[in-house]
Amino acid sequence: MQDYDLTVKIGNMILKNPVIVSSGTFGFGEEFEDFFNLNDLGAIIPKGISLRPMMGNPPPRIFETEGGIINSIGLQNPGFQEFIKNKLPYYRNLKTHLIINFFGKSQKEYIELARRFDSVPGISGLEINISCPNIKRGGIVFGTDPQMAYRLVQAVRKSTKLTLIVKLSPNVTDIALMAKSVEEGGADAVSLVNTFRAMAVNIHTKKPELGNMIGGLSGPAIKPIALRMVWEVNQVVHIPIIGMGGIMNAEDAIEFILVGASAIQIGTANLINPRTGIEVIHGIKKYLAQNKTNRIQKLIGALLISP
Amino acid sequence: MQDYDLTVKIGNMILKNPVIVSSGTFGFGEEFEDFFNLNDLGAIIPKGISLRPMMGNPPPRIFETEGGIINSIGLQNPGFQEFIKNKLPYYRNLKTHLIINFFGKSQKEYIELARRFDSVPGISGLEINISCPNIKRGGIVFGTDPQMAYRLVQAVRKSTKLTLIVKLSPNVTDIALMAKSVEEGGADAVSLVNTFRAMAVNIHTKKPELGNMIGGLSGPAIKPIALRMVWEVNQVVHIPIIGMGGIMNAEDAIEFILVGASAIQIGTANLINPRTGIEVIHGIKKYLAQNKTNRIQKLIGALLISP
Amino acid sequence: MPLQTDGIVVSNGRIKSLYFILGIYCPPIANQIKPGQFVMLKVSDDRSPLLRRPFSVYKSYPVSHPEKRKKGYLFILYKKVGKGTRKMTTLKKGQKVNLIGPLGNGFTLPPLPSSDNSILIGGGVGIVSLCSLGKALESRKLFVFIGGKTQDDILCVEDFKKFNSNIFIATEDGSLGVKGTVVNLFLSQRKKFKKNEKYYIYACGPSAMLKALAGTVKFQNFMCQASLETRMGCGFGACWGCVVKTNHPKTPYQRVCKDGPVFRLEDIVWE
Amino acid sequence: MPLQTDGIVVSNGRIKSLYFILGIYCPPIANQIKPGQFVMLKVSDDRSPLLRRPFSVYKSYPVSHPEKRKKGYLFILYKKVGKGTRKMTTLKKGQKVNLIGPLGNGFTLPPLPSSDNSILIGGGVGIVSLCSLGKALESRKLFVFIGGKTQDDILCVEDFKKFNSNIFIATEDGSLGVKGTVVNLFLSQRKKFKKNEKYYIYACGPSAMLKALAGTVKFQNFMCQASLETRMGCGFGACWGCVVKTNHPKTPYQRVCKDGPVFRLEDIVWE
Ligand SMILES: Cc1cc2nc3c(=O)[nH]c(=O)nc-3n(C[C@H](O)[C@H](O)[C@H](O)COP(=O)(O)OP(=O)(O)OC[C@H]3O[C@@H](n4cnc5c(N)ncnc54)[C@H](O)[C@@H]3O)c2cc1C
Ligand SMILES: Cc1cc2nc3c(=O)[nH]c(=O)nc-3n(C[C@H](O)[C@H](O)[C@H](O)COP(=O)(O)OP(=O)(O)OC[C@H]3O[C@@H](n4cnc5c(N)ncnc54)[C@H](O)[C@@H]3O)c2cc1C
Ligand SMILES: Cc1cc2nc3c(=O)[nH]c(=O)nc-3n(C[C@H](O)[C@H](O)[C@H](O)COP(=O)(O)O)c2cc1C
Ligand SMILES: Cc1cc2nc3c(=O)[nH]c(=O)nc-3n(C[C@H](O)[C@H](O)[C@H](O)COP(=O)(O)O)c2cc1C
Ligand code: FES
Ligand code: FES
Repeated sequence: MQDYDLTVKIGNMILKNPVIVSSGTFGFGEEFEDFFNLNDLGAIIPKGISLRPMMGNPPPRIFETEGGIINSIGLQNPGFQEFIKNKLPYYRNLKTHLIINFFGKSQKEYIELARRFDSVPGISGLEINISCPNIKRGGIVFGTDPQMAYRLVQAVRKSTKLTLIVKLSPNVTDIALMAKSVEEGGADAVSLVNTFRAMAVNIHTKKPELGNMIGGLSGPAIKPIALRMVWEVNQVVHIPIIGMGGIMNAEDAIEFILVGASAIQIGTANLINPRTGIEVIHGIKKYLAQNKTNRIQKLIGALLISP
Repeated sequence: MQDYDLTVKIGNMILKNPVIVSSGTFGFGEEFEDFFNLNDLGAIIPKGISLRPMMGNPPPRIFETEGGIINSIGLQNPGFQEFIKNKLPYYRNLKTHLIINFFGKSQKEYIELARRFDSVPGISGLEINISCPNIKRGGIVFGTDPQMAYRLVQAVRKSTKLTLIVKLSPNVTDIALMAKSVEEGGADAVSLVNTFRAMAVNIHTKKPELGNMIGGLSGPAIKPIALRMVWEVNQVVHIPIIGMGGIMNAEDAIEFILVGASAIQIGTANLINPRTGIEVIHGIKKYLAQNKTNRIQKLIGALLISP
Repeated sequence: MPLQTDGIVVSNGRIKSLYFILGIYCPPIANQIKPGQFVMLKVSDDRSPLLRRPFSVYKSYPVSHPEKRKKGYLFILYKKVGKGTRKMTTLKKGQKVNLIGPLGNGFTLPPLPSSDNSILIGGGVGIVSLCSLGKALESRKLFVFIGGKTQDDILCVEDFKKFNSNIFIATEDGSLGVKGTVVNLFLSQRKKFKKNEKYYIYACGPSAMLKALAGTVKFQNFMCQASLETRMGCGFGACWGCVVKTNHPKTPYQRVCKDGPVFRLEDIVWE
Repeated sequence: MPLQTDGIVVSNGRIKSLYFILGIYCPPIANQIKPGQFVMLKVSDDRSPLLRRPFSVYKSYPVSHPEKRKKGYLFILYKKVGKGTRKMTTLKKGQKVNLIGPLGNGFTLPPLPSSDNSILIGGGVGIVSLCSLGKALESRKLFVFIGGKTQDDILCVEDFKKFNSNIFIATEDGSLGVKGTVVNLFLSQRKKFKKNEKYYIYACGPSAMLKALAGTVKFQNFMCQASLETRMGCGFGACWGCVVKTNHPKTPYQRVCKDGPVFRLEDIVWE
């Protein structure tokens, strides 16, 4: 096969291809090693990490809807220390980028975590989750207020030299404004979207289908909204955009790239077809061939807008 | 069959049942008369009307996505005068409520239209669309700014004695705040949700799938988000809520009622199964029977929240 | 009067390459449907795809039809192009399918005494809706122009042979008939048509074909009715999703499903 | 080691009321899978339903199995309860289906020399995962308690008859066996079990059943392994969607798919 240049640059990271697996849908990576060679991915983002362990939300935590799933995992994770001790060593032998997704309950915690991760070898970048809809205090407010997001990012920026990606919430009136704010705050890239706050009701029990009542909607159902948001953000920011939301295959990924995403993340699709990431990489190559180009860069933001 | 009391009260209107067909998905009503008896519906809301005729957006105007459709009709309508002259007479013989959905390009136009409709016999209520994502100026800003929405509703309120429903946009950070604002402005009810701003790209032509690039997402894909929004609004307002977003059958409708909707609207489903409205009414009766009650009122907001 | 009704699949199979014929037993629609009208078919019980899909009726037999094994049947000739038509290929004999129809205005037949002056021009699967028209015009002499990308895309030739037709075929790759577009083929045969007689052209095919045709048939003696295809939300006039731009003074965007699908070609504004 | 692989449907049919058996030719998984493990099945090519569905394996035959017509086959006994299982019933012989498996930890067999001291308690479709366990314990004497709502929900009786089992049946409506729950039936037979011997209970069924069981078997001489069922996102440990609350000191919410589905009953915290 021909040689394709799929490399993209996000902050200081050169990814061998634009395909990243998203936080919370790829476990700690090892769960996927039986299905394909993780080294083929552009980057891996493990489950989001907090300063202290979090036990997560009560079950049921997941519910399927038309073309999507609502989850209320509640950011269950072993916390910084356990992660470094028990999970990080696994990535040592991998030849792909490791991006750490994390979140805090306060600005202080965000800064503290950024500082700590900064000194850990083997980490390429940080993705801060200012947008998780599943925790009731903290987190969520940063993700919906441009001022707070700006200040938070500015502070985190000072605490790390690693590539800093800010993951945006779609639950806002003006996502472009949010993106602009975090860009000004010093983010190297934005990633979007996180999940949409959503719920479902069991009409027989008259109870919510999720233990936490409200969860986050992901999957193909949200793709059209996510795509619009990436496009809007692309109109105003100069930093790279990592697009996601319902990407199930290469065609979906290419849509995101055409509207301006430099890289993309695979989320829910990992749960259904663990090989999605690898299949997307192959599909992108095929598309490049069909388009008689060998550089992915040429496609980024290449949407043709009718006159 | 047993006698069921499906009546609900929205402002001054007593609807014989909570099933309303939504604006833009039910034509002017006559398109459905071959499929069922329109008198069986709780209310009919024809296509949104503006002061002057609007030619709408260039095609393609519709695109199907996973579990949803994106439309960019662009509010094509014949304008107030034509509507009164050519469309309104049709409703004279119907024995159900007629609710007029309308929108303006400015606050002045909204007031003007409300005033004009107020003096037209045969109209039970007004639904003001402050949220259509398809027109580029006007409209949309009212739907995302609580202050502007408040002032707009207050002004419209003064121009009409008809039941005033305000239709909310889901493209906001805090829908409860929007609802609260329009309640304070004097709305008799809120209806939600309108469509989510969305887009789709054809990767072969590299062009947007819609002539207008951006359209509004509706259908089952959005139901979980719409349901959450109705629930949130129900926590803060005291006026009735009319819920919608992806309702395809009675089960879906009941979910909305359980989280607090006093009535519901059928949108996209009308296009697929024109008899959806009627089937939902039957399904609600069946559910009442199963729940050993004969009053729909008992179900409104009856969600059980686990301790 | 359109109605929503179930039909029973009686047959479904490939005729060639990407083309299939679906047979449905559905007397209420088979009794009524006229050439150029269409049905909206729910190709699957579930929500994938969500919307119905529009299809012309290839052949239909009212219950009054003498052949017992055809009474109340209608046939759809379809091309597998995407999600919905892919699912259609899996429909099995005996399955129920839901239909809405007949929809749209259909073709206006030429004024009665005339003969020998109907011209049918079909591109790709567009020829299907002309096939039932051909039958309605059976007694007259027809000029039929059939075009497609390759010989695999040339449909209904055998059907038109049964009528009193003069058949002309064009393929873009030259694999059957004349090489080129069907519009060019039609143009090349124009001398066959007398200047002082009125001809009724019935055209159906991709927009590119109709646009090209519009550019060429600006002659007094050609009256052209074109059947258009656009993406449809409902098919029965409720959503304004299917519009095409016309020269209508008040309402330039007309609904293909309700105001069409057959329009006077000269009324369409091509952009 | 779990793997993702295609299988071929070899049979699919109703056994009674809402219960069906699906046969799949899938050597890589049939070779490996152990009692209590499960597979994640993509029941449909399209996105409706979106997620895979978890199923125990009712019977499986490695390629080393002597009977040629069973080599590499696995069978799923399933109940039609919703969207996914409804679609499953339409799978046809020869169709491809995608599977991930074997997944989960499976049951721990009793320490070797012991015999006559395995107790299997299954409610509804839960008995299925005990059926392959029954086979693994074939040589020993088994006490098998099978429960269900009505006689239609009593499954696998014929299978257990082939093993060396003492079968007890309970239905909630009394239409078969003793009237009442399977847990009450088990309790009523408790005098059969000697106080000074260790018994290995294997239980699978709805939470209500397992919870009731947990309330009753707090005796030193009963070791109870319970196989749990929760809604699953992935089935292979990636999403933390399937958790159950346990008495684990650090991580109370354990994954049913990866840390289970078999847990020590006493470790589960019922809420
Ligand atoms: C009045 C009318 C009559 C028709 N009659 C026939 C017929 O007799 N036989 C037949 O094979 N097809 C016919 N079509 C076209 C047919 O409706 C589409 O091919 C079908 O809807 C595609 O569905 P899909 O899900 O397979 O494709 P999708 O996945 O929806 O789309 C695949 C491709 O087909 C295009 N497409 C989708 N819908 C339409 C449409 N309505 N018109 C044109 N292109 C479309 C899309 O833009 C895309 O390029 C007719 C269309 C109309 C409007
Ligand atoms: C490890 C494991 C092994 C299983 N083995 C079998 C088996 O051998 N045979 C069998 O028939 N079923 C088995 N199940 C249950 C089976 O997975 C569900 O019945 C199936 O997923 C329902 O899918 P659906 O789309 O038809 O139902 P849905 O439409 O998703 O739901 C219908 C109803 O089933 C419930 N349900 C959905 N998923 C599950 C689940 N994972 N566990 C319990 N209830 C659920 C829902 O809450 C709802 O009440 C097993 C489940 C697990 C976790
Ligand atoms: C089960 C699950 C868990 C998730 N956990 C996290 C998380 O810990 N941190 C985070 O930033 N996003 C989390 N997400 C969001 C995804 O990373 C992604 O942003 C979202 O699902 C949209 O992409 P998708 O539609 O491709 O899934 C989670 C999503 C799912 C489905
Ligand atoms: C084709 C189409 C046209 C619409 N036109 C209007 C409109 O004119 N005015 C309005 O307030 N809402 C309009 N809507 C929004 C619907 O009334 C409804 O709010 C939305 O579709 C969500 O409900 P659903 O998911 O049930 O369709 C339109 C929706 C569709 C699909
Ligand atoms: S498809 Fe809905 S109006 Fe034509
Ligand atoms: S189902 Fe995903 S972790 Fe268990």
